[in-house]
Parts: sequence; structure tokens; C-alpha cells
Amino acid sequence: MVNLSGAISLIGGFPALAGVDLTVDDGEIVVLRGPNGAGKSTLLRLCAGLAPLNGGSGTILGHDLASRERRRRIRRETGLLAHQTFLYDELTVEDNLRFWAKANRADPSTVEPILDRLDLGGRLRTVKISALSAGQRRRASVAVMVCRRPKIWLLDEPHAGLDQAGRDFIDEIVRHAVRFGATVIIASHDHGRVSNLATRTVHLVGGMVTGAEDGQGEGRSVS
Amino acid sequence: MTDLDLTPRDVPTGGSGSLRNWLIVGALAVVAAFVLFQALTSARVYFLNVDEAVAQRADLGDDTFNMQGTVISEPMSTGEAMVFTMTFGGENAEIRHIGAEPTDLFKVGEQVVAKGHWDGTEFVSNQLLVKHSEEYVEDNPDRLDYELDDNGNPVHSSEPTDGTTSDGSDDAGQ
Amino acid sequence: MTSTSSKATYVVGWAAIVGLALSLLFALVLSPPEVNMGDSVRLLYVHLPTIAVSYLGYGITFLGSVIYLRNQSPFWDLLAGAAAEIGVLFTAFVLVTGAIWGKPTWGTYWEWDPRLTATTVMFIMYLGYLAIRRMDLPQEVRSRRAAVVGIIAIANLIIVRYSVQWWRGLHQGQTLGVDTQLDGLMLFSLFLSVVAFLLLGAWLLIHRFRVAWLERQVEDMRLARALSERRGEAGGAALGGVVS
Amino acid sequence: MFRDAWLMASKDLRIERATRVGTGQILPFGGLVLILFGLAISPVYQVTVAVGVRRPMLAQAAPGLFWITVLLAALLALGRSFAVESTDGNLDALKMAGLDPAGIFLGKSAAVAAQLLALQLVLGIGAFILYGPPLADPVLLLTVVILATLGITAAGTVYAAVASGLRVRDTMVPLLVLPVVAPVLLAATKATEAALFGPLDNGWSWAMLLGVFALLYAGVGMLAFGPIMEES
Repeated sequence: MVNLSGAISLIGGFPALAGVDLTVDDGEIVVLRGPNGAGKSTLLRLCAGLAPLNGGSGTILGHDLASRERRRRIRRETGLLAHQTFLYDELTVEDNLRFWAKANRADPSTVEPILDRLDLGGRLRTVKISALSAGQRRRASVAVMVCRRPKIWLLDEPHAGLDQAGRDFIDEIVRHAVRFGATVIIASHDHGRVSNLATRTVHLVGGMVTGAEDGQGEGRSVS
Repeated sequence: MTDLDLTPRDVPTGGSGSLRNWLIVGALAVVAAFVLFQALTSARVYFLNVDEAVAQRADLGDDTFNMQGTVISEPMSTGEAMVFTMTFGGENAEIRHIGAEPTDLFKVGEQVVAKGHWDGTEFVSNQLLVKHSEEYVEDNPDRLDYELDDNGNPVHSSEPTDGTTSDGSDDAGQ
Repeated sequence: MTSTSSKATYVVGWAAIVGLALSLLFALVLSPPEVNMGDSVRLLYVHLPTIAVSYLGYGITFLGSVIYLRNQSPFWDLLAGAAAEIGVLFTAFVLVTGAIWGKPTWGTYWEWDPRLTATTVMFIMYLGYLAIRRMDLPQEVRSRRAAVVGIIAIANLIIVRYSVQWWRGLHQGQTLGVDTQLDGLMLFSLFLSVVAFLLLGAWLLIHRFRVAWLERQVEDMRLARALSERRGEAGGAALGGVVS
Repeated sequence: MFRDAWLMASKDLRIERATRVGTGQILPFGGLVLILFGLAISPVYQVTVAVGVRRPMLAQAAPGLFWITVLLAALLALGRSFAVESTDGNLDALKMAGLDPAGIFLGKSAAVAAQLLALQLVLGIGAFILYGPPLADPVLLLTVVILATLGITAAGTVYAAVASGLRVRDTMVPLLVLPVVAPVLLAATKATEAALFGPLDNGWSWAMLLGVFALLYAGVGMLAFGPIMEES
């Protein structure tokens, strides 16, 4: 699924990734851990085909990261849940979902059930994103991911700023996605919680992988 | 929420629109070039020639515009105004210029642009600009004369009109 | 490369100096005054060569931009940027010499003539191009956007070049064409000064390009150091991790 | 491509309907500019336009003043159009959705054009009231307004995209867009003069020039938007 060797990625002239070696297999739940500025977010963006590959080599889902044409493909087959919502603040939850569903060429008829299942139906449906709480926004972003049904889920601090119910929701959706055949990479500080999920924990410091350990998560590790 | 289908989706390939874009752009360019040619040949941007200005005299009224032509009469001073005749395309126009003196280049045989308006059959000009041609002729005291071609444009002749001296030094650039 | 000069720039530089000195001699002393313009015709020997250098600069910018978009090579990106700077510099010079020349010949410094207006718009557009190259964006993004504009902006050059043929204006037509109308020594003086100014432009371009190239190398060196520092960070932390 | 364009345009217009930046801020700004021009050029100034016919200078200058006002309003609308995309990483999200860049370009231009046309309807009525020019050829005027708007938005969208980015200064948009649309200002003013005061000059050939400009920049934008949007 993910195969990086010596991957270097520059963000505004700074080597956010300084030579990452990482292999992630189908069905794994890999947790990235490391201090602030270790390069976790950039690694996720690299896997999403957004951050540039400036050195080393890598393939995502078999597509070469060095090719711009292939990177476009990678972007469409992966899903990123980032610090930003990837939603239009000025539009309502429902309008956002409908727009992004169409933009991603997803089946528009799935929007309705997804809103209901993710507790975004009813009153919240017609509320602008800018008026939502942090947890509700995260839910709305996840709802777009659910519409897209990516092959690799890239989650950047998905639990940050959420209450207990919100965190449980994230965990549940991750397990659910893996059960359906997705692969998940999570960047997180919160290791007490995510280590329950992880099939493997990878340590990232200074833009490099410094260690890894297996976890007891419920992924379907094939290796 | 266990009933949500999260099976990874096979993203439709949606052919790269690159070729189609090129085709569209090519078609647009052809259309544009054609229309541009049409538009450019009819757009009057800067001046009217004397013959056009004369033909449109009624329409132009008191409008201020630029008129281009060749000076064919020695300018005469009448008090504050300078009066001379301009020609182009077989039409002549009397110019009464009131305003700053034109440059030294202003003389009989030169093409000039007069900025002003019709006042009856006379053209009242406020500014006279000398339109130098892309011909650069060596200053030779023997030869200061000119001829006009059929359109009333000056022709630098190698033969002085008085016919007394012949001049063969200027053919290099012509 | 640690210096912006080389044997080649020496040769080009000296050739430019000799050429400029010679054209000074021809333009100011040996070539005759013009029958109507008198001595002010001598501005031709500065005005036309500078716009020639400008055209060439913008042409190189266009070419460099096209090639850069194809292969992402920093060489062509930096060359395009350097050439645009030379082009803008010489266009400014053209506008100034044109105004100075316009007063004694036409009778005005400025007139809303198609070529004058188009040249000024072109000047501002390439100023915009240079501004894009200074935008606060990642270097590749900036270069790619600049390249797009460098390609589009060539339309201006074509408009300026043909403005005297497409529209009626005050400006004289093409001076150097198939039916060139310049008397003997004038043509030679003009030819000489065009060559001299092109040499000057080339000399400036090579140096400006090399400065940009060195700057890029400094950036790369800074990057290499940042990379090793970052890896050091990782090594230290990994060691700490093992100990604990 | 056209499907993506429609999607983007309807989304942008939906945002406009929700926020009313156009009607609440850009339109009052345009009206203000029209009034300021009226203050700068006193209504008592007269110019002679034909034998024995004098007209207020303000009426005579109305075409130029109107189009400058539209250009200024267009700068705001274009800036707004890309500000919406650069917040909250939506440009990244558009890329991850795999939308056709040409479609994004067409959609965003169309949305800005629609807003500008609505704006010009109001500003145009305002200009007629404030400046009081005659109207000789309404069909030509309508044609000019549509073609000039398409030209301004097509060229403007290309350059506003070039100037867009989180940390990029707002001053880039006017510097890049204004010189590019200078020919539109010239042609639109000339054609509008013809439409208002009568067929003195060839108004339709100027209108044709506007159409050519719009077509050319539509093509340029469709090709250029891919490289411009590609962030790395």
C-alpha cells in the first residue's frame, strides 16, 4: 500500500521529511508517533499525494510518487483528515456534503444516510460549518471521507479537541473502515488511546523513522 | 452506523481531458485569429487621414480627433494662428493651428498629425505632431526637395526638382 | 562556480565595451545628421538597440518558461527570470529615450499612440512577472506560476512589435525591415550599436543568471545543512529513546 | 469538464447567496466609486460634442468611468473568489477530488461573471441616473457589457489564481490583473461610447475585439489552470 524509501519532502525550503523509510501493508492500522514538528503531518500529506517528493523514492497504492500524473491518481484514491476541515465555512453541512460528494463523483444518494448515521442530520444539516463545534466539524469532515470511501485513510490527530464520545466515534469509524478493506495511517499524540487500535506504531523524529513496534490492534495484517 | 458501506471505492478514471482541451483551444484560436483580423482591419485607433476626415466632416461635427496628412503649403502666420494646407488621398484640408509651435521637423513634405476639430471647411488644430517616417535620409545640403506620390505621401527623390545638380549619394539605403 | 565571471564573460564584456565605444564614435561623430531631424536622429542608435535587447530578453523568458514547464529544470527557470529582468531594465530605457526623442521630433514627450501605450502595458506586465518571482510561495510553485505568466506575456511582445502595422499611430514603422530606408553610414552605425547593445545585454544576462544560480546553490547548501541537522535531531532522539 | 465547471460555479454562487459579500460590500463600493467620480468631475463642466451641441463632461466621460468602476469591483470579486478556496485547505480538497483544472477555471470565471453582470445591472442604472448620458443603441450596449465582462473575468481569473495563496499579499491581484485587462477597458469604453452617443466610431468592431479577448483568455485559462493550481 505504502512503500517509501529515503523519502525527502521539503516544505518551503525546510526538510520536513529527511529520509523516511516506511512500508505499510494492506489492512494495517499504523500509528505515527513523535513530537511536534517531527514530520507526521507532512508524511501523511506525502502519502496523500499533496506534499512533494524531493528525494528518495516511493509508491502509494502502486503509483509512483515521482510522477505527477500518478500523483493525481493517488490523491483520488486516498483520503486525508487534516487540521483543516476541507469544507466551505460559509455553506451548510448538507450543502458541503452534496458538493464534495459530487466533486468526488460519489453516489449522491449516499449523502442522506451518511448524514443521519453520523448524527449530522436533523437540525445540524442546515447549520453553516462556521457555526459548528470542533467535534461537529470533525464529524462533517469524516462524513466526506465516508462518501469518498478511500483505499487509504490518512488521519492527522483525529482525536484532538474531541470529547469522549467524539473519540469513540473516530475509533469506531477506523475499525469499521479496516473491516471493509481500507488501510489506515494515524498521526497521534494520544498513544494511550490509539495503541489499542494500532497494528503497528512507528516513531518519527526529525523527519525520519526512528523505531517501530507491533501493537495489538484489530487490523487485518496480511504479513 | 455499522451498516455504512466503507468498501474502498474504485475511482472512475475519467479520461485526462488534455487532448480535448487542446482541441477546444485550437478551435478557439482559429476563430479568434479570424475575428481579430476582421476587427483590426476596421478599427480606427489613433487618427483619420485627411480624405476620411473630409468625407466624414458632417458626422464629426465639432468632435476633437486626430487628422493625418502631408503638409503641402508653406505655413503662413496670421497673427496668433498658423495657416497651411494638408493633403492625403487626394483631398486637401486647410489647417488653422492655434497653440504651441510644432518642432523643427515641421515643414513642407512631412507627414503630420493635427489634433483638433472641423470649423466649417477649416480644421482648427491645437496641437501639431510631426509623424516621422521610418526613412532616415542623410542630411545633404544638395538635396532638400520632395515629391508626392499618388496618395500624397512624400517621396524622397534622388533628383532635385530644380534639376541643376544630380545627387547619387543616397541610394544605399533605399 | 564561485564567481560570476569567466573567460567567456571577459570576452563578451570587452567586446561590448569596444562595441559601445565604436558605436559612440559612429553614432555621435561619423554618422551624418538626418535631413529633417538633424542631430536628434542620433537617439535612434540607442533607442532601437535597447528595444532589440528587450525583445530578446522577453523571448528568452518565453523560451525558458516553456522548457521549464516541460522539464522543471532550474536552469531554464533562472534563465527566464534573469532575461526578464534585463528586458524590463531595457524597456524602461526605451520608454525614457523614446520620450526624450519624441519631444524634438514629434513635439511631445508622450502621446497615446498604440505602440507607446502597448509598450508601457508590456513594461508593467513584466514588472508583474518579476513580482510573481518574489511571491512568498514555495519555490517550485512560484517558478511554475511565473512560467505560466512568462508564456502568456509573450502576446504583449507580438502586439508591440506589430502595433505599427496593425494600427495607425504616430510612431514610425519598422525601421529594420526588407525595405530598410537608411542612408549609408546611418545603417552601419545602427547595425554596429545593435550588435554592441546585444553584447552588453548578453554580458548582463550571463552575470545576472550566474548570480541567481549561485543564490540557488546557496539555498541548496542551506538545505543540505538543514537536512543533516534534521537527521541529527532524529539520531539524538532515537538514541534517547533506546536508553529510556 | 463542463460538469465540474457547473459544480464549481453553482457552489460559488451558493456561497455568495449565503454570505452576500457581493450585494453587501462590492455593490456599495461600486456605487461609491460612481459617486466619487461625479464629485471629481463637476456636473457643470461642459464639452462641445457637435456644432452648437454641448454636453456635460460627466455624461461624455460616462463610458470610461463606468468601466473603471466595473474593473475595481471585479478586482474585489476575483480576490473574494480565491479567498474562499484558500481558507481551510479547500484547494487541497479540490485536488484530492480530482476535479478538472479547466473545469475549475470555467466554473470560477462563470460565477464571477454572473456576479459582475448582476452588479453591472445596478451600477449601470446608477450611472445613467448620475451621469445622464443618452442611449443610442441598447443592443450594442448589452453585447458590450456581456463580452467585456467575460473578458475581464476570464483574464482576471487566470491572474487572480496566479496571485492566490495563503501568505500572498492582496496587492498582487491589481498589479497583475489591471495591465492585462487594459485592452478591455479601452475597447469597452470605445464600444460603449458608440452605443451611448451614436455610431460615430465602429462600435461593433470594438465589441468584436472584446469577444476575441474573452475567447483567447478562456483558452489560456483552460490550459494554464493545471500548472497554476499544481502546488508542488
